[in-house]
Amino acid sequence: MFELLIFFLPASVLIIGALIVVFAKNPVHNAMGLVMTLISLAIIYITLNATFVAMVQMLVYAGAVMTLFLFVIMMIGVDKKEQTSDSIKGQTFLVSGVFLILMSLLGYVAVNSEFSWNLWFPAVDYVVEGTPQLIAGTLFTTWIFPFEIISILLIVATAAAIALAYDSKIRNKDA
Amino acid sequence: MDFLFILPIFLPLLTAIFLFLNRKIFNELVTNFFTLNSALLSFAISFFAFVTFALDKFKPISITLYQWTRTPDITIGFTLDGLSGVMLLLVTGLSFVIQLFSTSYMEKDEKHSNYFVYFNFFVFSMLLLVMSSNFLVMFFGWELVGLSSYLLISFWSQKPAAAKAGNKAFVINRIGDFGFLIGLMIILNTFNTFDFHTVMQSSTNVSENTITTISLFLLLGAFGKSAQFPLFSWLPDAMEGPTPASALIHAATMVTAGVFMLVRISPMLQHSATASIVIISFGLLTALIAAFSAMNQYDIKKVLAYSTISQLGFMFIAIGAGAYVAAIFHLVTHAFFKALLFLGAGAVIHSMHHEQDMRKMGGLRKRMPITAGMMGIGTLAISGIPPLAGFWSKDEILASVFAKAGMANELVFSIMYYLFWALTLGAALLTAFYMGRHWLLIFEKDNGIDHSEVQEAPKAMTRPLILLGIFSIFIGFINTPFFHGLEKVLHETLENVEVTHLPEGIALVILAVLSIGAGFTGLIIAFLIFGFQLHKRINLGKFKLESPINLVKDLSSNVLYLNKFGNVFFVSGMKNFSRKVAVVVDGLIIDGSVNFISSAFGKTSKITSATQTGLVRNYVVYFGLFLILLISLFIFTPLVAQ
Amino acid sequence: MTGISDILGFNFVVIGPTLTLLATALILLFVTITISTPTFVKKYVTLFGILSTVFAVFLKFGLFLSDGVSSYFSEKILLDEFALVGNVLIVLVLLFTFNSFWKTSSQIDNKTTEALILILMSASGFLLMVDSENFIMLFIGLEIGSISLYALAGLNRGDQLSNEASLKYFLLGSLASCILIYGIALVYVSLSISGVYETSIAISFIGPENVPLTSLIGLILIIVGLLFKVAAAPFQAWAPDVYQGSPTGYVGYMASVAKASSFIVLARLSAVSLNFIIDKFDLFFTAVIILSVLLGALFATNQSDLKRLIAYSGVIQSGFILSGISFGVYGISASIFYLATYIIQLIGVFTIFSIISGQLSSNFAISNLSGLFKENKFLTITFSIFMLGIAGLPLTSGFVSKFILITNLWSYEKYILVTVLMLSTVAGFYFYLKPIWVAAVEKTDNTIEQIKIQNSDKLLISTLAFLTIYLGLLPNTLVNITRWMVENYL
Amino acid sequence: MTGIILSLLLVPLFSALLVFSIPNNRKELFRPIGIVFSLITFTQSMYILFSDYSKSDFQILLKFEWIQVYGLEINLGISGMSTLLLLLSSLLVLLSLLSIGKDHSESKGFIGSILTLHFAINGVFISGDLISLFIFFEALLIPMYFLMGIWGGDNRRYATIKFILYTVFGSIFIFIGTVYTAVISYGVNARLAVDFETLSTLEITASQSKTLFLLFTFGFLIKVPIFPLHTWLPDAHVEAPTAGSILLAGILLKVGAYGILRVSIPFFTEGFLEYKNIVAVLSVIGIIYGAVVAIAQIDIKKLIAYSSISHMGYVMLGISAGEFLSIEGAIIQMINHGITAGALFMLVGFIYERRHTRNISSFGGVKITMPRYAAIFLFTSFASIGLPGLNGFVGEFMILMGSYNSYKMLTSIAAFGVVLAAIYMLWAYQRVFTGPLSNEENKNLQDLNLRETVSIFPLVLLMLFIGIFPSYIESFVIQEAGNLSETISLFRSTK
Amino acid sequence: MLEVTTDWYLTLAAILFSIGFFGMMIRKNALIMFMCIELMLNAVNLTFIAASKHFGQIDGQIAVFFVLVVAAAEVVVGLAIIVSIFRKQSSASVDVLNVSRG
Repeated sequence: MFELLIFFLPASVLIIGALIVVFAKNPVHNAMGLVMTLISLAIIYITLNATFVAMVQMLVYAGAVMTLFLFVIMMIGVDKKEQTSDSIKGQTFLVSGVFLILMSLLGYVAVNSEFSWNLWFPAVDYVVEGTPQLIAGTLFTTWIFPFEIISILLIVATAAAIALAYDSKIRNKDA
Repeated sequence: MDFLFILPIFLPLLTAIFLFLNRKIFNELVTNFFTLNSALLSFAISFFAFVTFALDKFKPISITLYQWTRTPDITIGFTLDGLSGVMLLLVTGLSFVIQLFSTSYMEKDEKHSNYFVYFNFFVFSMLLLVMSSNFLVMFFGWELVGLSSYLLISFWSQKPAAAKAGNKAFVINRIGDFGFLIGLMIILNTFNTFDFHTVMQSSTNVSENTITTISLFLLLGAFGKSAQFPLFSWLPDAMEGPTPASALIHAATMVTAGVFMLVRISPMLQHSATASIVIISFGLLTALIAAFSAMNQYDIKKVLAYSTISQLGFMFIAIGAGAYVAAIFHLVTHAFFKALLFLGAGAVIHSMHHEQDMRKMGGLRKRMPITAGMMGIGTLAISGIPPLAGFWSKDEILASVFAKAGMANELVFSIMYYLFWALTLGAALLTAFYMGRHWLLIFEKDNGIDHSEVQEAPKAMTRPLILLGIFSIFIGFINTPFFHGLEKVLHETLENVEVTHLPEGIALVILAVLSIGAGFTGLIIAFLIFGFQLHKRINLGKFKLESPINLVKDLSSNVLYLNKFGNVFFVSGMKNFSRKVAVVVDGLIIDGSVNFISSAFGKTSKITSATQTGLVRNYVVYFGLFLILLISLFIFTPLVAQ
Repeated sequence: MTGISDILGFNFVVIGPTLTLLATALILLFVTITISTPTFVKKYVTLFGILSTVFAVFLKFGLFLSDGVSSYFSEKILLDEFALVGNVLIVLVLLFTFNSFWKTSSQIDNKTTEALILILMSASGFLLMVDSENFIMLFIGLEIGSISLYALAGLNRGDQLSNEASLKYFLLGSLASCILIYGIALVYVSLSISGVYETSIAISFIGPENVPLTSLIGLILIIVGLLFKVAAAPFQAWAPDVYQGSPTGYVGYMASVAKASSFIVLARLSAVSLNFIIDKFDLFFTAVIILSVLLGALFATNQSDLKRLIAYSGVIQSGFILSGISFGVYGISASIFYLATYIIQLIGVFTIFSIISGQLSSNFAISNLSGLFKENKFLTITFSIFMLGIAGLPLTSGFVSKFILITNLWSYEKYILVTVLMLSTVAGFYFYLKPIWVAAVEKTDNTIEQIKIQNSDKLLISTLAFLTIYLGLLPNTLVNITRWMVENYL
Repeated sequence: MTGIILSLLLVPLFSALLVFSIPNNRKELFRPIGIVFSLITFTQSMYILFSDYSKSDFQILLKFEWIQVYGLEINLGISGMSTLLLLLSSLLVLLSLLSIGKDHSESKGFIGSILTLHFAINGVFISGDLISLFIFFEALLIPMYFLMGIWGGDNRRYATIKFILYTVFGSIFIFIGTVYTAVISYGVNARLAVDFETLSTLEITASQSKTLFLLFTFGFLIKVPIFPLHTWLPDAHVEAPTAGSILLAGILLKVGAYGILRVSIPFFTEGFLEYKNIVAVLSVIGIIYGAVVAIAQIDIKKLIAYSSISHMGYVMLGISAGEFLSIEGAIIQMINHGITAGALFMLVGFIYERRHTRNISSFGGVKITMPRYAAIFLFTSFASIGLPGLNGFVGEFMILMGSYNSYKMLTSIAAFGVVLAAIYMLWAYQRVFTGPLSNEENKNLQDLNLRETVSIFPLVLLMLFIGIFPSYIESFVIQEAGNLSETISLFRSTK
Repeated sequence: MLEVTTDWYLTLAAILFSIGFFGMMIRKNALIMFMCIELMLNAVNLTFIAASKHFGQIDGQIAVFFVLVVAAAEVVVGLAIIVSIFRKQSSASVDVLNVSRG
């Protein structure tokens, strides 16, 4: 019973949060919904023995990324109403259909996998705890190359952000 | 000396080329000199060759010039036998006489030399046709005479009517040629050769159906060239050309090509009863229609044109009756007196300053005695008055038809041929009538117009007339019931042909009397009406003949409305049809469907590219839709999910 | 003595090109930050970096010749024929587009270094992508490359179209990345592996008929993610908008590098991972190919913007290339040939566009070409050669590639595909000849502005045009190379 | 001989490049260069004509490897038929270069395009395998595109695109056919061998043969063009400049028939026997239809274009009858139509240069001001009509004689085309040249000058020569026609 | 008694992914679309971690790190793009940006 509760409680918060992200009109509410989702995800991670990932999730996502989001929301203003009218008639209808079908299909795909798992890749009995030691051990041996390479991604992101958002004219004005 | 007879064929061609190349340099005199001498020379050589040939007992001589194509083995070859020999003499002789006439007639025409170029070219083509030893060379000549007649008819092409007439002549001839061509196809595929000799020899081995088919298609060709019903309407129009040319082409030579050709294939023709009946019926029909139409024409040349058609009909009747010698005989005599009549008409026209309407003539006899006399001889000859040339030949035809009726083994055919004979006799009567009318209208009837300025034609014109007049009188004696000269000449040619012979004894005499009677009757009626003015002297009022006569007059002058019918149905019909095809079928249906495909593609493109809205969320929807499609594809297709 | 690095398969030659590019980028960054550098220094540093990369690729060849196909870095990096050809293609793209992206970058105020870094980094990302043996590695490489491209599209910030292009590219690209990584996750979740070869081994282990649906869907989603990058329909929607909006000088690079690397990866997937189950994807590939070819042709017919037209033509070409990749190994070699020749023509076309319209401009209507023949005959002729090459007219490489490809398809009995592809070729002649008409044929009074064409550009364009003709006349060498690529997989 | 074969390709190409490389201010050089080089090609073709090679079936003289891994080769060779066509193309290129007026002769692009076209045409006729045939077949489009597009009439855009799309649409069928053949050949020879020598020994099943015949023939028939696929031709002719029209009618139309004779019939005979009736019916419809539509035309060029459809119908009838004589006739008709139609288009070009209209109704009585022109036009018209003694007759005659054996009814209908030909040609002549000079503008027309006369004269001579001595030209095609008909009868007997 | 199996987590991830996709389809605000992308990436992460537990492998959790970094990098670039656009036309709605179309 506790197992169910510990799954369904964060799961329902997660879905509610996600729906808020999708449906809320005020960007701040959306961001809060996202935070809800991320935190409940972190809880689920813990139940899945991924404690370190859960921590990182809290820190990086719910912390840093969301701050960034909120900062931009504040910067470009929250008072602007979004244009909600559709340019194609019946789009909402279509989209809802797509959504429902896609969801059920993906769900079916996920559930359908059980058969083959049990045959070829049965669930293991032992528990692999995602502790920092274990993660570090793997990350710095077999995954060392991607780990180093991901730094390029960050450099690229930085360069891109500078190139796009950094305005030399403003800098010159200040100077 | 065998090759000698080739020379007259190519001499006119060489003359034509020579004159063409020097047309800018030579003046009229030089041109005349060359063309006349060449014509005389070729006639002399022909005569010499013919005499040699005659001395050799009319044994055919063949010469192969070169190979035209290797497969099938077709050669350019010529042959001299009785038939072609007669034609050779006829063509070269008449060509000389008529050229002599032309030198004066075409005097001071700005395209004087062109005329002689075309003329010589025509003579060449005609000789090619008659001297050919196989069907291909004959077809060459056949088409080339069409070409040269086109050139001569539309000689004064700045006159729209002349251009139109030339065109019409060529096109209608082409319809005939189309038949000829199909005939050639069947011949080649049946006999595998074009050589006359071989074809005729092996024609006995071929089924009658094939022979009939070949004959009928060749007959179509003959109809076109010889202006037989229903392809005759070009010949009256062709009178737009220079009159001497008409004399040669549309009276003496080219139009008789059909007759010539049918005689040439007579060994084949005799095996097909159907073809004979078709020939005789169409010949008779033509003879009657043309004679009827000639009765009410006022153009001096058109009367002669219809007369020619009618006389050609007689020749066809002869062929249909199996009297091939009679056909050739009539061809020869007709050539002379019709040339005479045409040249005479030419002389009149020349003197009248190119006036051709007979209603504006009349009483010219005193002004132009020689012409009038010579034309009188021609008229008598064509009417079949003995002992002039026409009598002998026409009488032979009539007698042959009669004889054919006697020979028929079934009563129905017998009656039919007797009917043919009677109708032919009627046509002969009509001939005499309209020819009498023709002469009387020109030379006798007084229309109250002053012709004091009209003078006798120059000597260069009258001399040929006199020459032809003499021939018209005496040429008939080459083949009389008493002296079968022409028959002997043609003997080798018609070796295996069953020729209808004249009835013997008293029957022949009675027939002759009847035919003479027809001729005289026709002339007398003509005289009564146009000379004696009978209808003015007696009161016909109570008989109320006005309207039937007017109807007949109307029908006659309009050629039974056949020309109008042809114009409406074929000429305008063709134009409208092709315009409709071009606009509706080609433009709307075929091209339209092509354009429709492209415009449909363009429209589809326009519609579909509207889906590229530029809105990200729409793009995502496409993404999603395709993802759904994909995943359901994998879930629900047996192909993928086993 | 084997150290830990040997066990983990450290080898710096194999990632030499990536490292060289990275080093160049960092040097650029460093010199720009520290000292005020004259532009020509940047130019030569970049050029030198690219040339060193070429050298590094040569070294890689040496390594391949001695070691053969092998994995490095704990099976994260793979050195095989695909990787080598991919490296060569990407480096060549860099080399050929250097002129135009350098000029474009130098025209962007104060952002030259950033632009250059972005380009070099994206190239290194795509290099990693074609080198990767692991799907996660693939994802990282793809992201490095793509993120730089998103930024490049928006670099001309004064232009609304450029912004728009950047945002659209980013949103849709991220979505595609999500789909790709979700596919990787599904493969991982169903097979507990995430590698190219591992997949193949796992499938052969459980038997092709037992492959779980989840992993099939996962693989499909991976492929979809890659198809997005090559703009195959129905994932083509971004391409015209992005091509149109991006600075013209960059589009050649953006289009060709993404296409080259994605197709190489797709080819490897098809030859290795999907080796045993390729027939299950038959319907999927057929649908994508037919859609690409038809939609591409339909949309292109209606275009008045030349860059959009080329984008849609790219959709068609993607269909063509994909058709070879999706069926058997011989087809892959044909597709790689096609890819190589197409990239040459693509770069040529965009180089010409950027010369005519200026590097930074976004819109490029067909009418911009009018009067080109009067102004510059060289550009007109080479432009015609490239367009005819793309159309597939004989005597150009486009024909040879189509011929080889169709021959292969026919031998696999893909008759429907052949029909559709050929029909689109006919339609293609309509819209490929349209710009030629405007440029060369149409008589017009309004001439375009005077075009100044540098010698380096002239050299570059004539090289590309020469290659197009040369490969059309004597394609033997390149065909041999592409055949050598797949020989091990026969 | 191999050198000559290669130079037939390279000399035109070289001359085109030479013309392109001459600076624009040496305008006077363009035409002489073109003429000199096409004269060289002409001489070379003559040399081949007088060698043994021209009298036999196709033989490959030169082959080199193209794509090694697929075993693809490029083969070049000649036969009697192709030599004749090569000669014709060199002659027509030469004469069309000579005939063009000043505004074209001083244009670098125009001369260059024509020479490029010459290169591609020569390529078609000397290619010895399907691939090179296809390559050159398509390469023809490029110079034609520019010729029509740049120097065409008002509606040239529509016509050019139609021309290109039609041809490309046809050529994809040839392309697929080539691919199919190559794949079949791969199964036997383990390489994509599609040279004519290999193909003649390649054994294919009946159904393959049928499919392949359909594919190839459909593509070639569009080029011919046959009846319902013909609508590109009138538009193309009307809009193309004179030289383009001459080459289009003179040679490009022959490419289709050449392809059928070279590829469709000898290699896919079974398919030919299966579908020849359809082709024959369509050709006969084309003969009559083209002639009927020609009657209604008001544009001289369009009239000649439709007459081309009619005349090429004869060629296709002869080919589809498959008899020895008919095939021989078809080949000869190809040459003859090339000469005649080329001459007619050249003549129309002359008057177009003077009056800038081709509308029949705006002429009339032109014979008075231009007697020499009228004479040559009439002469050529008669050649086109098929008057015996001129070239037009020879081919049509042989075709009709030969086809009659196979198709009695159809051939008889086809023969009616000669009547219609007379109607439309002579009617047009009548309206343009005869009658009084009604239009003021026609009163100052100049007769043909020396250059124009010289450029039309060889064609006139040829018309006469071939018409009178057809056995000479026949000797170059007997072998091929014989082989083709033998192949056909062999298959017919085994069927 | 129901047992929480891996499938549950996977289904949850699928639902999360679909919701993210749904958001992409209906929203016009670029910021919110980013958030939806974040949702989808998190769904992927959930899948990885569930699989990691199921197989007893740590690799799934490692993959999550990389996805995390990628997500962060994307957010940076995306927000930079939005800022750049905002500077130009003070709007972050994607639908305003449909100049290039067709």
